[in-house]
Amino acid sequence: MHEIFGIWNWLDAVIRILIIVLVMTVVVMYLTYGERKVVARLQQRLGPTRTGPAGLLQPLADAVKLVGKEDLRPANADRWVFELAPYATFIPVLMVLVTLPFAEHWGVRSLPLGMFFVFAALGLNIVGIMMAGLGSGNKYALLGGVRAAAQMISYEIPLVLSLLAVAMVVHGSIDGGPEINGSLDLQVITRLQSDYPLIILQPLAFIIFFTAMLSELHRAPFDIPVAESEIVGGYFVEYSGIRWSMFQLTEYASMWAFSVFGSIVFLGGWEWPFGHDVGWAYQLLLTTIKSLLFIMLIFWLRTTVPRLRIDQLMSFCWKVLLPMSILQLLMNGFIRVYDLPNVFLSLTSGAGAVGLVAFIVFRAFTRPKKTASLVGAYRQAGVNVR
Amino acid sequence: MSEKTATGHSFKQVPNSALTEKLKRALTGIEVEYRETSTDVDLLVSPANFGRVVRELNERKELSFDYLRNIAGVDYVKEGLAAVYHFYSFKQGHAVQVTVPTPLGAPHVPSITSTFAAADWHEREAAEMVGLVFDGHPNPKNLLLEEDLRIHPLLKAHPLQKVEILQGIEENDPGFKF
Amino acid sequence: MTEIIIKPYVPDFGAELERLRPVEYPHARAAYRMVLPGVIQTGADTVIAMSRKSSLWPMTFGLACCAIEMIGSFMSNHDLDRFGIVPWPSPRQSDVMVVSGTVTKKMAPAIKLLYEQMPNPKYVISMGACATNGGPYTEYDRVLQGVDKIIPVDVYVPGCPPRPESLLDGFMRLQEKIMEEKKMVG
Amino acid sequence: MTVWPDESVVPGHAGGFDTVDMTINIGPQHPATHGVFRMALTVDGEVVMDCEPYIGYLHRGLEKLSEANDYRQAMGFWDRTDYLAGMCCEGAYCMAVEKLAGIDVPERAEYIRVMMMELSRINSHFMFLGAFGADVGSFGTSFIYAWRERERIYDFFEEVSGDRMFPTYFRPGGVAFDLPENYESRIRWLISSIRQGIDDFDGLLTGNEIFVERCRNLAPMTVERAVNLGLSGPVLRATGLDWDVRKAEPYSIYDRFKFAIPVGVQGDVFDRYHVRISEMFQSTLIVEQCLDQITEGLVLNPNLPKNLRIEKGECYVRTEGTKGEYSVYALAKGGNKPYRMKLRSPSFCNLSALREMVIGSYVADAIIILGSLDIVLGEVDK
Repeated sequence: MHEIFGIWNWLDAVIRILIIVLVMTVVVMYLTYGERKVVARLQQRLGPTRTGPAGLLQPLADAVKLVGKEDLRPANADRWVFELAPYATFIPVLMVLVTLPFAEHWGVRSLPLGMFFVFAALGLNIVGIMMAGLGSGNKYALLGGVRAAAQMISYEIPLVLSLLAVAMVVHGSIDGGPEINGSLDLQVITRLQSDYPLIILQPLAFIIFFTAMLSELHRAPFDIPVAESEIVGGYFVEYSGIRWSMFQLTEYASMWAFSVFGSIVFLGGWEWPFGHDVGWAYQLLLTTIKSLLFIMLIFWLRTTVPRLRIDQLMSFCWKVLLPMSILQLLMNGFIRVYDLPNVFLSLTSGAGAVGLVAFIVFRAFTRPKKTASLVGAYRQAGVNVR
Repeated sequence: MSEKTATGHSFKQVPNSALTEKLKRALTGIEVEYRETSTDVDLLVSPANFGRVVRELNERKELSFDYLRNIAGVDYVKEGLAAVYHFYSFKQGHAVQVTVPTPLGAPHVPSITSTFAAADWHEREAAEMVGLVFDGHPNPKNLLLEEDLRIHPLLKAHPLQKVEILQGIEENDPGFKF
Repeated sequence: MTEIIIKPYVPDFGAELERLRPVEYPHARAAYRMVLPGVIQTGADTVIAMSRKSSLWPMTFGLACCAIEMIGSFMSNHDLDRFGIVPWPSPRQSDVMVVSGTVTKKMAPAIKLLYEQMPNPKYVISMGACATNGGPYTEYDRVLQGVDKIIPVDVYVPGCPPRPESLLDGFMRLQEKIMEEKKMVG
Repeated sequence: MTVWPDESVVPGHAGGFDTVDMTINIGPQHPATHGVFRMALTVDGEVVMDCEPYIGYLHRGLEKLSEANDYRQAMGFWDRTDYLAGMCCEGAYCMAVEKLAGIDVPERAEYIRVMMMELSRINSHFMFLGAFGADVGSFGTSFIYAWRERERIYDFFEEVSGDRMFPTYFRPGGVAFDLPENYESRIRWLISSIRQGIDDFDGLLTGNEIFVERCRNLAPMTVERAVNLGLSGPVLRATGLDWDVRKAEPYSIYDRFKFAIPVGVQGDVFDRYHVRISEMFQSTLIVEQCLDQITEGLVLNPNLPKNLRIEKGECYVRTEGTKGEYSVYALAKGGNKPYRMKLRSPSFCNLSALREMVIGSYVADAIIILGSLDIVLGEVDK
């Protein structure tokens, strides 16, 4: 593992972590700005344009204002749980960022069990949210915290299973080295996607990963713990000023981390078209483009799709996502054991993906959209019924 | 002029005169005075036999008033308070107004929440605004005013609030030349 | 930043008006005042005031008809988002309270409670004639003649209901006011 | 294998261990309560066991103040009741005064009134769609779609009468002044943009699988129960009873127009939403028929007394407001001030049925059921 800085191991790690934290704050600030601009554009209005040229200083203004806010703590909240909750939610996200390889050797630490470490870090996230929910002594926060816990725990299982299915399938050898048949190391996974991204092999795993990731981030149709129209703020309703901005930081950082992680595992990260031969600048460009694709999809979903109810969310996870991910694992296992060619992989997984999407879309058409008597009323009024 | 709608429900306008005949035949036993407002038939009923009149209106097949539209509390300063009810029947398509005047000292009217679930909030509002008392109401709390406030704003005696003139033109000179 | 602990405030309805009289909060001395030498303080004041000015987060607090015009001002025809003004549901994370609509005496304790929940550098825009001095409903005794009887108000927006443009102008006036009093608040 | 559970949620302690029911206060200030309405829900986990609605936070004394002002001044209070559709309330008030005083309205004014009332109805239904979309989840987008058309309708109102929300354009005895010259092309263009708006909403919400899944068979209501509870308007028509005051007891010139009454099947939240969307379509038909049949002539009754005095009179004028049967009980005892004006407000009556619909559903559904009733607090608290 040759260090960039060639000095003692821990000093090198400290410098890299500082770089990651710096890059993360800048990226997170401009993600908030990007979200407001994109969501505004989707809603036919202009995003922030007045602060700085085309509103570019807007995140800076928000950050400085939030720092300058008064720091309130409700009396009936127990002190330490309330104050440590934002940090407890932020640290797992930082841990996930540590293992992500942004370019050839640009990750902070490339762990042989990188993906496994990411799963472990995700588990801690729920502890912080539960602390915020229960600690702030407010009924809305309590309800938000409990909902968040139920949702994240149940959606982690399909997330993990779909990623394991991908880790199983990875095949090939790095420039003449030993034959690799499935690995958890993120560097190796990206290197082995040099001729085609893994999404072609595993479309069903990609769909399951994307939906489970959306609910891990409390975004789009699964934003039940943070539902503004029902429980006003979810678990961070009692936080104000700098603590609340820590929660926002966590939310956007985990969105960034997940999109980079998703682009590495499914879209080939910095490797796919011919990342290895060209320099590291091109690789960084590739990773950013692919993660931006994920982020745009998340923003787009946030503006258009209404919210699921808590029991629908749960039954969707347990009755649909879980069986499909287990089925995916079985198919992969069967193909790998009998050593069938890779094309079978994409066929079976593609059939699964088409089946899942058709099942959801089909339900929309079976429901009687136009009630019977309305059609009568339309015809009686001499209007052609659409 | 009845006219078929999409689901075949025909709306027919019953003229008031025909309705008064029908009511007279139905309410022969009860002492009721018939009057006519500019829009519909008005029955003047004393609080004592108001309960029987409502039961008749609701149960009789040819009347079948099943829809309570509105309860209005009116303050006739000298003759005491009065409660004005409006009923409508979907099957027959006719509407009736029932006025229940109450003597000056005892504004008591029997509550009809047992037959009409809609009466609950209407009666609470009338009780709170004009001071009528509906006997037998499930929870006679205040609806529009604060819980412990015992004032009846719609009484003629209730004063209006004096509007504050903020420029203080009357007391001293306003400090700027007009 | 000084820390103020707020005890849970249980409003008993029907209490008399004196208890709701507006209380002037002592302006907290900003921490950086003690630390930074004088010459940099003015710079820091301007930067903080400019950032506070350009990211005002109003609390979606619609009482009556003016609320519809307030929503109208957030929409695409008169977009308030251009000025960094994002409507925020909970009082904890918002800085401006736009009182839009008639303030009745039954609602007064709730408004006072919400005002106290907001973290300190907070401002109030009283939108519409009803919030300023009772509007067309002044003669009725259950209506409060103006919200400034219970909370200190920074900007009054005239009109019944004021057009979205006049609410926009109200926000501009508030931004100028923030720039003026940047020394005091810090 | 049903993906989403269709069986209705049975309240009661399924788990067996006894938990203390928590009361959640959906307080006067809440993004989904359409104004100042407080709902205290006793909740067992996520299921609502009991709901106690508190209203009166916007009680501005409409009836007391209309007794204190003379007939022409009181109209300012009446169009501020249903502040989403100002003209419908003005129409009801003016018809009550005309019925009391026996004034008749010229032909052209009747047509202008019907057109304005139908446009206000469309305006208010667009606000419902915007707010309902926000309750279900897509926070900003449904408002934006709704406001694109609302602003256009407001612009037309401003051209006609000078003010956007409360035009006070009606007078007892007709309408204040005539329409602008190009009203014909303006309204035709407005109708086409409204129909485009309805199609957008159809695509945005009705076609959306999650929206349909969340609103289908939620708080169904039978016809008998709805009639007994005194519901009216789209909430009653969603149960299957096609009762519309414009057809049942035609007032002004509604009997000259041919339009249908959209009716739901089982009275659940989706049917209420769908009845309102179809109703908007019907309103556009009415406005078009108005444009074809409008006649030239006076706009205000010429022989109106300078100071309107009404000796003795009593009337109960019922009109079809946007939320239901919006009627005025007027009592006159001489002088230029009415003796008693009572508003039968549809949102008040529909809201009294909220408690029954919400018990047994989830917290998230309680918000949607409240949204589907489409209440306006200015009308509820009078």
